[in-house]
Amino acid sequence: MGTIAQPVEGLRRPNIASADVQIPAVTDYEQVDREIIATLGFTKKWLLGLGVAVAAMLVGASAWIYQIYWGLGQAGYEPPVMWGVYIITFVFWVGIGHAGTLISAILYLFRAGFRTSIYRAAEAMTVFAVMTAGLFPIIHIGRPWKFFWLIPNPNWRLLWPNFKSPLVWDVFAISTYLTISTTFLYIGLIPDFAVLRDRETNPMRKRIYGILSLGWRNSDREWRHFAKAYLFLAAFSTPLVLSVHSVVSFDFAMSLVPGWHASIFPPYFVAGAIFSGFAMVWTIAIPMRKWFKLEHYITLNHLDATAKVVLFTSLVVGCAYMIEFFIAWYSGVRPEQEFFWYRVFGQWWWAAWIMLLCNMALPMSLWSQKLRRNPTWLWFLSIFINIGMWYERFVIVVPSLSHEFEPWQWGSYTPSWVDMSFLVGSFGWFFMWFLLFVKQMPVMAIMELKEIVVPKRKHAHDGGHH
Amino acid sequence: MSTEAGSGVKRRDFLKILGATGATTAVVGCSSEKVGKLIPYVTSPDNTVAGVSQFYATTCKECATGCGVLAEVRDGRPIKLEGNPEHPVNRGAICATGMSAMQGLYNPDRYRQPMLREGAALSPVTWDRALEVLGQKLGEVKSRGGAGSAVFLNAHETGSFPGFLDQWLSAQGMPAHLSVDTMAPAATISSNRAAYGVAWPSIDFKASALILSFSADFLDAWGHRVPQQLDWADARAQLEGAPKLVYIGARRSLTGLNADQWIPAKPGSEMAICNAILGRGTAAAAATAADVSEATITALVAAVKGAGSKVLALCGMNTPDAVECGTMVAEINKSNGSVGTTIKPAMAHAGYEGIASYLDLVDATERMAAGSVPVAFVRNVNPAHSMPKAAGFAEAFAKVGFKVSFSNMPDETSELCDLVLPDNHWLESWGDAVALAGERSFVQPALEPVFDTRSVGDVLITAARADGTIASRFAQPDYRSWMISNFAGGATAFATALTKATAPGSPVASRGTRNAVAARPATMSAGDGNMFVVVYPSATLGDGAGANKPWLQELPDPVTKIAWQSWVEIHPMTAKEMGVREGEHLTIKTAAGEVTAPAYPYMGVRPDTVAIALGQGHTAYGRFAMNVGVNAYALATNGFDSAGNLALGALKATVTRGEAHSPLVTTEGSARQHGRGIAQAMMAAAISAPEVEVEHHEIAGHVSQEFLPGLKSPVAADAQGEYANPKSKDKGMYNPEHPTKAEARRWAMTIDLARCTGCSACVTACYSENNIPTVGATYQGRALSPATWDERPGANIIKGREMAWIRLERYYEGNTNTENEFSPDFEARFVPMMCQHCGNAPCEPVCPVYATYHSPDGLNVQVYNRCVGTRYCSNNCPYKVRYYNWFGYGEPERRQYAWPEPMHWMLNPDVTVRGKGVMEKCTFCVQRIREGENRARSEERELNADEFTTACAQACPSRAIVFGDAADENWTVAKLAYDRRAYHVFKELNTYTAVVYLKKVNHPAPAASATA
Amino acid sequence: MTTKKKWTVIPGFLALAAAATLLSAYSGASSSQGKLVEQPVKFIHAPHVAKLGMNCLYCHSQANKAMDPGNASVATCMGCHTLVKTDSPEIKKVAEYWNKKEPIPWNRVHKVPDYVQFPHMRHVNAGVTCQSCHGEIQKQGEAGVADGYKPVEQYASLNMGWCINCHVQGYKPAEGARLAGMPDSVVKALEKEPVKKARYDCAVCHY
Amino acid sequence: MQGVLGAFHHLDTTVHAIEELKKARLGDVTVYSPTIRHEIDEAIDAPNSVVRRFTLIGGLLGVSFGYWISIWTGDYWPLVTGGKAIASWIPYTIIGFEVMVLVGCLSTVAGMFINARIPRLTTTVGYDPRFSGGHFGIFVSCGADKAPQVEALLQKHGADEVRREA
Repeated sequence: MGTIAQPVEGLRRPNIASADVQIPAVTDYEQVDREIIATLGFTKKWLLGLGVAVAAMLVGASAWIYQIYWGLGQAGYEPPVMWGVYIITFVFWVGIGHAGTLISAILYLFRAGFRTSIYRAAEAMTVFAVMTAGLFPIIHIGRPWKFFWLIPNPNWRLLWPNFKSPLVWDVFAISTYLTISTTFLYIGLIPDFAVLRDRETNPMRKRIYGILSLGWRNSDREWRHFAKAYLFLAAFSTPLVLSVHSVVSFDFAMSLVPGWHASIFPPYFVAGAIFSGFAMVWTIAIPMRKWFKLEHYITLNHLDATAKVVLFTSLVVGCAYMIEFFIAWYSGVRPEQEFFWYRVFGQWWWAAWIMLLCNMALPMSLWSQKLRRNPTWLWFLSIFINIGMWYERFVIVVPSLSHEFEPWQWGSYTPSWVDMSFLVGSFGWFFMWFLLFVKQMPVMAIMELKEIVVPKRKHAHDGGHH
Repeated sequence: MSTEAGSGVKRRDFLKILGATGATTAVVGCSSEKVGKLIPYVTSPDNTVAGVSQFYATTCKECATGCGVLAEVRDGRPIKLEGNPEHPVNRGAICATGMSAMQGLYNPDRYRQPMLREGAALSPVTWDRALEVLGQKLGEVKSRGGAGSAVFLNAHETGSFPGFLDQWLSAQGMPAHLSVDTMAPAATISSNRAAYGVAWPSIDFKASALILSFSADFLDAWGHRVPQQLDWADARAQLEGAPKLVYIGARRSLTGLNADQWIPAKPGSEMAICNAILGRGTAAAAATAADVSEATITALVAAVKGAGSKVLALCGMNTPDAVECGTMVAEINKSNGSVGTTIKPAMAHAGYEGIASYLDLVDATERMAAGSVPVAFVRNVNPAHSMPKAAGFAEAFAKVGFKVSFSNMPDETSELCDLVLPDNHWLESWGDAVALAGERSFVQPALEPVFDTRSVGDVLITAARADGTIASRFAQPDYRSWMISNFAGGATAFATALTKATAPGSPVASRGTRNAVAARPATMSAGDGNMFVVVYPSATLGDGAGANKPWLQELPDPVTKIAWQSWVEIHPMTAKEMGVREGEHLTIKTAAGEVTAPAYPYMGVRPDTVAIALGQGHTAYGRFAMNVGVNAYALATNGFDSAGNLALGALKATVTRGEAHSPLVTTEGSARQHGRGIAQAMMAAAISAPEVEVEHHEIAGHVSQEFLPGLKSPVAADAQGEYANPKSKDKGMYNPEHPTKAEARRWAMTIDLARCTGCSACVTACYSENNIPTVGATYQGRALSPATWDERPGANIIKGREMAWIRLERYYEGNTNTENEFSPDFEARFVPMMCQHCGNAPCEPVCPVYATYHSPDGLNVQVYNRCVGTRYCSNNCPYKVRYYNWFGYGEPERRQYAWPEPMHWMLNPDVTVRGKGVMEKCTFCVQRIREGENRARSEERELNADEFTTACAQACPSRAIVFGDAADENWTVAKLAYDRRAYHVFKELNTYTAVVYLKKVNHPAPAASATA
Repeated sequence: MTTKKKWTVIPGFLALAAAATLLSAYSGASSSQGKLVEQPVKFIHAPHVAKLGMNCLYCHSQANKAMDPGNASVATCMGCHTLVKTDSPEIKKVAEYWNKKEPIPWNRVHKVPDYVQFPHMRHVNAGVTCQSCHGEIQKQGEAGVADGYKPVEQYASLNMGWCINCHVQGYKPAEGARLAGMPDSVVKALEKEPVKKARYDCAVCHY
Repeated sequence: MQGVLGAFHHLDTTVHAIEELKKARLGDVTVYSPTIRHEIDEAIDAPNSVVRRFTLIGGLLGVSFGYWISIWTGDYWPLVTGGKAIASWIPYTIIGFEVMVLVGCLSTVAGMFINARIPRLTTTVGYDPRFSGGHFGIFVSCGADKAPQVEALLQKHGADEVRREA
């Protein structure tokens, strides 16, 4: 894995191109163990946060029971807007769920060193975001107790799902993605569980970590196969990440709806997903590095590198927005033209402009290195981007459906209190899992941090044969 | 029908346990584990087969027209009404009001037993007690000598009953009854009598070349709607030779929207226009009076002259001068020589014979107010609602000594009564009607009474027989025997006649004491105000009788597309001047009273006029009618014309802007087509032109193959993918060689927009056939918070959640600058839109569970029990014809249940009732296809061409909808699909629809001047 | 170490779970097949059908003309049983219903869900024997009404897959005849008959 | 399992010890390290991991299963939707791909588990908790006869601690 490069001395604010972002303040293996394990203790603030998250989750859970009893009419659906907040929030969370595997797999293949200290948190975020997202298709369907019909299962009706439907592709893509990202997260955690097992003094917790570590011994044989498996998992996950949001975009792109039926959707969605995923990484990692006193692990250099990814994906997304408008004009198709006019000047003009402001305009601040290295600004920007990306999905879903081919059936849409309960509940659900995670499992990959820490040598400049 | 009469088992209890075909309340999601009882008959009835429909011919009593209907009876209860094809009046067609009689029959709020006033409230009593009270009170009245002042208000009907009633009344020493029909076009009838000598001469649209309608809304609520519409559609189907219609009136009604030209004459100026036409006045004077251009009047005069004896002038006004004006309009016919050609007094319609005038009613009210009426009877008449408030009926009625109601619904009037003896619904009754002179139609019960009600005839006979002094005058024990005793040929002939529904002959005549009250001079003070107000009967609800039927409440008004609400039509220009936007409340204040309702900007009213429909604003009349809208009768003064008819028209009013805002309960999205070619039209002259004119519309796209119906078409080939290729190996039922031969058919539909008037009867037919829930009742809304429910009427429709599988889209053409100028020159196009059963259906491949797919016979199938409710299909449907069960409308235990007991009795057992969370849509009445196939198979034959049709096509009073097998050239639809006017909606999307529209045919404005 | 063997348990468990799923899916375990319901009257088909040779349509008179097969009215029973076996306790029960003019509240045995439209007449008229779906109903109650009485049993699973199997693969006339207890010669003759296939798209039964 | 365990605190000494042990052929050598170090990999010079074969086979199985299930189920009960072919291989590629990734990844993990001999129930023999912290470790599986030799070698290279395992 990563080579050891030395930062150029005397350069006060290095321009971090991408690759090797160092953690010079960390000097030995024991320090890594000590500082990461230190994050695991329960605190009152954490408990309070967990309480808030669980309460929010319960708001969503009770809304769900209510909705299942009465029917989806309690949500704000207003035909022809047959998809609403649930699908918007679904796509939002799937998008969030893209950063983790991107960082852990794609940046791994690209040998981007800045991934090391953020990838574990991002990966956990991915798993929980996909878990959140995965609920929404079930929440959104009319008969959620029949959800398993979308999964090919042998049954006495001899019935199978329709593999031509983008929703079945979704089921495959999301469930594969959830399985693989969970596996990937867990595989990476095995050596760290071994560390925790070996450092833990509480016998109960020691036993649990022992089981979770699967008897990992850090032997050469284990490392050899581990490294290979990790590489191949990364190699498989890379196209998977790109495919998942492409498949989600097919839900829209495969339909006839003006505003949806566009071949640009897969790359546009993938870029948007990475964009929003990185924003969510900031939302989580910036407070985390402060509260957990991990500023020397997630350094400003790390943030700078991630900011460049965000800047790039913002440009891609902005470009996609513009191309959509251009194609609508260029196609000469009147329903398309009318729709895109409606998108920015119609009933939901404000949503479109929130989207353009948050996703296109504000990230341009990242051209400034000063702002790239300002955690406070990045954190606020991440909130704006999260809002902007939610509205991007709103702009895609709602105005398009309300303004389709048949003018007689043009309509409106207002989310109800039930929709909003689910939105609140989804954040509660997500943060509940994340908060539980950060206090049970290392938020940074101990084993990989050790990889970039300079190992102890008895004789300096003598690393075996080198 | 009567197998277990007297068996001790109440019919409804019996039906509850009849498990044999109990699929009626089938809800998707029920498990097969619920095993019920299997209850056989005690004795099998002779001619019924459980689960197979029987049809009973009877006669619709919902209005005076007297259409023949067939009650489809399944396992002892009617489930649907259809037009009787053998009946000379309606020839198989039926209107929405007629079909909705089912909901009057099964209305959950009907009186379930007799009621007697005890203190302030009516409380249930037994029939014995009720009859005892009746006898006692009648005795009291007679002993005091008050019988001569009794008043009997009976809902107008023809046939034997009025005669019977008068016999009974005379036996009691009471004056003849008043036959009340507030919906009858009274002024027209009066002027017809004066001009032609009959109440309603027959109108021959086909023989006409130019029709002048002075607010004669023959397609809305004026006259005999169904036969008029049939004739009108047939006449218009002549295309190039079709009659042109000029509509003259301040508001463009549905009839006006079907007209080729609208002359928006100022209210009260019609006489001036007639004068100009008749040469008694100048065009300039008429133009000034009517506030239209002189050139238009000149052109109109010329057009009338040019049309000669092919002119048909109709007057449907209700202004104080309506009778005079109607007489002048008749003179136009006379002077053009068209009496006998286009208007035929010799073939009169008898439906309006014997109606009491408004003045009769006023006189009765005045006598009641004076306290001189000791006893009053009402039967299905509701003057407390359907009379101008200014007439003071309710207050006067309260002064009557004893008030008896025979009404079967608790309405505003019967709620004031002391004794309620609920009559059977006409579907539970014996009776007859006369629509065409010399032709009797019969009313026969289609089921045992749903509730503990009794036929009014039986009750009256029982009451009379209980009175020793007059018992001898009633030899027969019940009304049916009385009818038979008066029927030539007796019981055998009567039974034969029933199977035919009609028989020649006349019923017992009533005493003919109409217009008994001495004529009074016409009175009506128009009042003053800045605007005219047009108060018109709703095309769906009438003046209120329809309001208790959710189908009619849910059926959007054909013009404004508003349901479950009252609204004020105001010209967009006026609205802009007043700063009023759609839904903002307007208060109309006349000399008589005021109402407040949300504004509906409508370019079809004059800028100096507002219009409001009657029918809503009930304070009683059941859960579906109450708390909906306002009663526009509050605006009417107690004025009448020279023949003593209520004058509603040409009122002046002050219109002010209110503070509140109510969203309109409308199904309308955009009323403009945005160039998308949904409703296409062509000029009549272009039909015989060598090249069919192509209307330009702007969905770019490449149509890869032109439509050809049947198996020769790429529709079928595309729909059936690779399997249409006979060389492919066995691919099951999509293989033409498959033994079922399913693939040989292609069900298809044509809709002729030149015929369609937008009346919306198809919509209600579909509700009735397919168990479509109504969703607009006040109890059906959603929760606005965990504690409060949205109880606005039509709350679901405000959210666009109406369920109508077929909807009537009404698009406007022309006249886009309505906010700034008034122009009468705009066109309305009506398009019935339902599932197009696309060959390449965009909805199908997106469904993850195959809940929608293409059947080998060309249907786009929706499988409710497979649907999980992702709603993707609806998103991907360009026609937006898929409807979703947002609530458990079909689940009795849910608040939003659409068929409160006993309304679920009318559910069609052949169609699954959908549970919540399931998508549904037009099925092309697949249950009828299967029924036809099963019948043909049982009889070991192939389906005959045009053997059956869909519910919408069956009902259509314009005969615009034709359904059938496009792959078999013997079916009519196969021929029509080749028509030159045929087109597909959005064919650029390559959907290969199975619904083929035939373009509307437009005619140049008949009275258009070169300079206008 | 024995770990090598121990972890082979995991795939073993997975295989077991998969097998259980398949078994439950296809064994018909989820249906009500074989259901027996106590009836108000212990009716026995055997003497009526096997002994007297009564046609099924005598009691289920609509089976060849309607969706629903119909069931004998009490009057139909009493047509014979005013004379025949009047002293049997079960017949006395029937007579009691007849005297009260009440229908016999049979418990339903064969039932498809309400969203399934099952036309009996199409099947009967196509020559599908009753026994093909209802089993050897002619033998029901052979043991009499005393000990060993067996009421009508749900013969087939009535699962959708069961319906579909016949629609796709086709009905074998010989097999139906065999179940109906027809003579071997008839069964043999029918073996040459082609199988009868039917439509199997959803809208044949679901609408 | 018998053998000798040595704990090292320095990478370079560990590497030297491994190299010498390999030359000495005193028994099977197991090296523990808190993280992956290429220096150790090179010293051990083990053959390439066979996990990649699991990946390949799993991926191929997955992609075939994905195509097969979608084609077979479509053909098993052919219902035409939207005029599309029953076996539409283009959209089925998505299914094929996703199942390939799923099965490929899971079999990679399985391959790793099988080859790395996890999960194992005990870590006690020949292991020390320090090896997951800051220490490197070398375990030589040998009988009591060769143990002193091994001990000497490990101590020579500066092991922090050397102990015998029984």
